[in-house]
Amino acid sequence: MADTVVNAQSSPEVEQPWAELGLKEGEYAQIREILDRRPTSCELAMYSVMWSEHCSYKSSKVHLRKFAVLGDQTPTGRLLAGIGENAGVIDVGDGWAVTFKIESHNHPSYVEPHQGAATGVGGIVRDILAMGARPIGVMDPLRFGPLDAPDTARVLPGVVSGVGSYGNCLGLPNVGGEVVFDPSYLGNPLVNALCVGKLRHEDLHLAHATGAGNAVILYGAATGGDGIGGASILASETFDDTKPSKRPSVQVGDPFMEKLLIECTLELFAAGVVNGIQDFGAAGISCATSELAAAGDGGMHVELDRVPLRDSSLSPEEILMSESQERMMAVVEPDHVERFLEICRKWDVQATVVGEVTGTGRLVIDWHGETVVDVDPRTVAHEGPVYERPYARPQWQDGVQARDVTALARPGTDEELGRTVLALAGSPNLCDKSWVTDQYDRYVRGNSVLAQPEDAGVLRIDEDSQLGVALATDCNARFTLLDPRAGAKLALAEAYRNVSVTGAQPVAVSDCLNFGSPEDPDVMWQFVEAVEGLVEGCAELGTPVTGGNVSLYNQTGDTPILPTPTVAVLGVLDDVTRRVPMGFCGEGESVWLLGT
Amino acid sequence: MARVVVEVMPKPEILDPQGKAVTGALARLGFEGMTVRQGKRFEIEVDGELDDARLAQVRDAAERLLANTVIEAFEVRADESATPVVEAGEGSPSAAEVGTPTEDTQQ
Amino acid sequence: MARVVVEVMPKPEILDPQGKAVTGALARLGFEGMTVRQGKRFEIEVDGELDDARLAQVRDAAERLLANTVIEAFEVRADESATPVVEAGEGSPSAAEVGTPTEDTQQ
Amino acid sequence: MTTATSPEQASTTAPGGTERTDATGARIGVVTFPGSLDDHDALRAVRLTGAEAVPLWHASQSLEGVDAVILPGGFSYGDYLRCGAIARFSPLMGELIEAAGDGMPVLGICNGFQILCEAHLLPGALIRNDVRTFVCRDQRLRVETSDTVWTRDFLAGEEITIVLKNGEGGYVADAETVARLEGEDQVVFRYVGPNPNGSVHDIAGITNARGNVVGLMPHPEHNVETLTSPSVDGRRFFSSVIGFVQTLR
Ligand SMILES: Nc1ncnc2c1ncn2[C@@H]1O[C@H](COP(=O)(O)OP(=O)(O)O)[C@@H](O)[C@H]1O
Repeated sequence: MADTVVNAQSSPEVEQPWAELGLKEGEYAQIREILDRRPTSCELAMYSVMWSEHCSYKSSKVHLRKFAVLGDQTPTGRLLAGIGENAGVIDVGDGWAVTFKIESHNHPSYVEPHQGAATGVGGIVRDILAMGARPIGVMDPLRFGPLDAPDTARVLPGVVSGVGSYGNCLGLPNVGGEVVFDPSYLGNPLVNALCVGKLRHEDLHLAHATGAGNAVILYGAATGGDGIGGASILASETFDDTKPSKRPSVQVGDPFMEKLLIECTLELFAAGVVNGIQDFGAAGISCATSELAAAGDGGMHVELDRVPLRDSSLSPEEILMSESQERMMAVVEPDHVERFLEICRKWDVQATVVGEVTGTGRLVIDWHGETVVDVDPRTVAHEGPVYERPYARPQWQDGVQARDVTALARPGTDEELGRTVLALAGSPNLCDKSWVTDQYDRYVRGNSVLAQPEDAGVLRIDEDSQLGVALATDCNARFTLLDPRAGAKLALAEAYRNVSVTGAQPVAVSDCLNFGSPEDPDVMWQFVEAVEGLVEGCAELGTPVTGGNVSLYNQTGDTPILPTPTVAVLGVLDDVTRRVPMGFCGEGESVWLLGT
Repeated sequence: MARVVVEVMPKPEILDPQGKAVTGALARLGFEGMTVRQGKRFEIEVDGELDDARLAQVRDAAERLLANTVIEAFEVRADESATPVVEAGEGSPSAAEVGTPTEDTQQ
Repeated sequence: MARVVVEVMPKPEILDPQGKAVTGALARLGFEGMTVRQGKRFEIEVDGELDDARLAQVRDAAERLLANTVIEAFEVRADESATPVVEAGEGSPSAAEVGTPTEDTQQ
Repeated sequence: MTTATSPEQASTTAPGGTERTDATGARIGVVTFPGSLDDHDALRAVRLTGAEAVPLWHASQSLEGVDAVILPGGFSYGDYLRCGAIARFSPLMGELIEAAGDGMPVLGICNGFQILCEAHLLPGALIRNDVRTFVCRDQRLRVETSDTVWTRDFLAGEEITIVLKNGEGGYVADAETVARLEGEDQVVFRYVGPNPNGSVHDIAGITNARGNVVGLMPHPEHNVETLTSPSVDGRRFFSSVIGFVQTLR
């Protein structure tokens, strides 16, 4: 039997497994205070996922706010949507807009490289789709342990096949990325994925639930027991131990389903039947319902037992936390519901009305007629804990910086010099990456003007006007270790240069900040320095940060990864036929060296 | 509710590059003297009584869809084996019993 | 020379997109009430005597290479069945006997 | 091999009796299946080479009176089970099989080739690349015959560059079938240089005996613009069929 609100009111003394769910004692107390009672197990499930570092940005929030000083003005126009939305939206002229964002899927890719990387691509593509855009390309900055380490032989091919199979199957050209090896990533590879999409200005959609009486529709894949390790504690140990205690922590992607979801969603937008929309990322229904409701002006009522399940034994806590892939949630006016469902049927996409928008300001979730969640959605989605983590310049920083190239041995003879050059050219970080990039389709959609092995990817947006965008991602994490502030600026500068050498005007930045544990003051210092470095660099260049992702706790034991703030820069080309490719093009052209 | 298993294997005269690649990979891992052919296995939960007519339907389905008879051979059989790979249907509570000896499944 | 069969199936709690697609296709073809999960089948010709140690090696190989134990369960067994899918080894002249009733194979 | 160059053989180009609106232009249909990806590219290629591009939906029963049909690349039904195996049963395929039998030009590109094999409009099958990874590259091909409706504008023996991108592009067939294809001039394209996927006899594309149905793994629709590809050798696939359709007028 489910733990209802009534039940929670009458049994304040029940012990709840908040610690196992990753909540701190103070956080649990805060939840009790917000509710003025103990949470039901469903509420506890929701708060615990939504208040996790991953969803709430509780350690990084205070610093990410510094990006706000950059404003919403790009060199080509105002942002149509900025930080806080699923992805930033940039006006690129002629009524066109583009949206792009980079995200991490690091830990899942270590556990199951192929599926982890695949679902990482799937997740970022849904973010872009949810803005009302058609996804038009992907990129994948990757970091692995040493190439010759046995575990890299497991992780690398799996990650590459995962990125490739998912992106290829969606028909999204892969136009760039990185492959970098360093021992610090051995137990903690980085899989960052970027997606870019295009839309007409009027097609912009936002994630909010407004208009009492509007239907809340869940569509896409059925919900299974994916990625709900924590919720199983609630389901099996606390309330019903006949349930299977083993739930997969791994999510399996179904790119075909996602392709249908993309085409279906774009047709729903075109038909004008979508008021608000939210993709499903981490935290599944907990996230979609609370974020939609929190961003709206009313509340939401959901009947959880209407959610189509792949596994009928799931408890309501598990359904709320399931990270099953390829799902979306839309807010639809009653008059449009029939048309909405009809379009879903055309694409063979399952769609179910699971609730409606209300005027109560509360998020109420019922399970077989009984209320199991009754919360202010803002307290779940936005008003989680915020930490000012202590940070300090590490004691070892001076030592690292003191190491100096002059101490390195230099090739003495011509022969040694020759060997050194060859060794460098053949080293994993500098060698040809086509073993990776040949597994990615860079041609699909027919608009890839530049892709591997160019410095930046260039995609045509409009065949008539030849308007296009250029994209590059970069980060040299060894620089960032030496000096996180300068390293972040250098990452920005490199991506900025790679975009500008194609002939594009760089206009906006997205970033994926991959660091170790924020509870380690050394790491926290690296993080703060990197953020401030990015802010300074972006201010200098006049490019706002439109969104991004923070991935913390990337470490093996006490050893963090190299601080890796991956920076993505987007540029605009008014005429892609004038793009400048890498390399010498024609005989007789003169060669110039610019800069110092 | 009954379970039917359809096994589909590449015909012996048809190239099996996957099998060849797996054979090579096993050798590199130090597993000597193993030659592999790779095929597919379908477990079909069939509603209703599994009489001959129903089994013939499954065979028909296998021939039309599950196997490409240009390059593959298949076999259809009711699954009465004592140790099925999967103990019960989807979402069954016996999920934890999957696989035979537990050291095989490493959940 | 002995034959060992390794059957690999997606764990029941794991999404099986292929099985899902096949289930849908069967229904569209008019085969009602059939729910499919799709896995892999490996036939391994093992050189030498198939004693317990050798079988344990195959099990080890299955766990390390043939199955992804994070999402798949597997079973290993010596193949002594009377009607093997493939009657004899690669390139054997008995290819025509592949499959059960001959009308299934449609060569 | 008899080529479908005589008007009689391919006279039923308008099932359903749709009148042509444009007496000079060919109308070429491109079928979208769930999971098709290069359908837009094929439509663009058709337009760029001067024909009317007609989108066709897999669940429809009508070929809309087109003169020729392209089954585009992609991952129909996710490439689950076997590539093309599920799409082969789409409602439109019934119409298409009939029209192809009557001589309608049909081109299967990559996933389209796989569908044509699954539908037995072409012999053999395509299996996983021997390298076991997806392969995307600019591939050199030799055109082995210009005696099909899709290669009329090539010279036999000519070498061209066409994008290759697939995970399951290894062509296989039994020895007898391969011998027949070779003997009857039905091998249309062969890979030049290292074989990218383990195809028997380096076969990249084949045709039926009549020369109206052609399937190949590489993607000519990606080689129609200098801006986005290293060659425009793909254009002649489309100009070939347009020229053929015009001979029927
Ligand atoms: N994981 C990846 N995914 C896609 N493209 C990649 C990936 N890694 C590298 N590339 C591409 O390969 C090319 C060469 O990469 P790299 O050797 O890192 O070049 P550079 O040092 O000039 O950035 C670039 O076009 C880059 O975008």
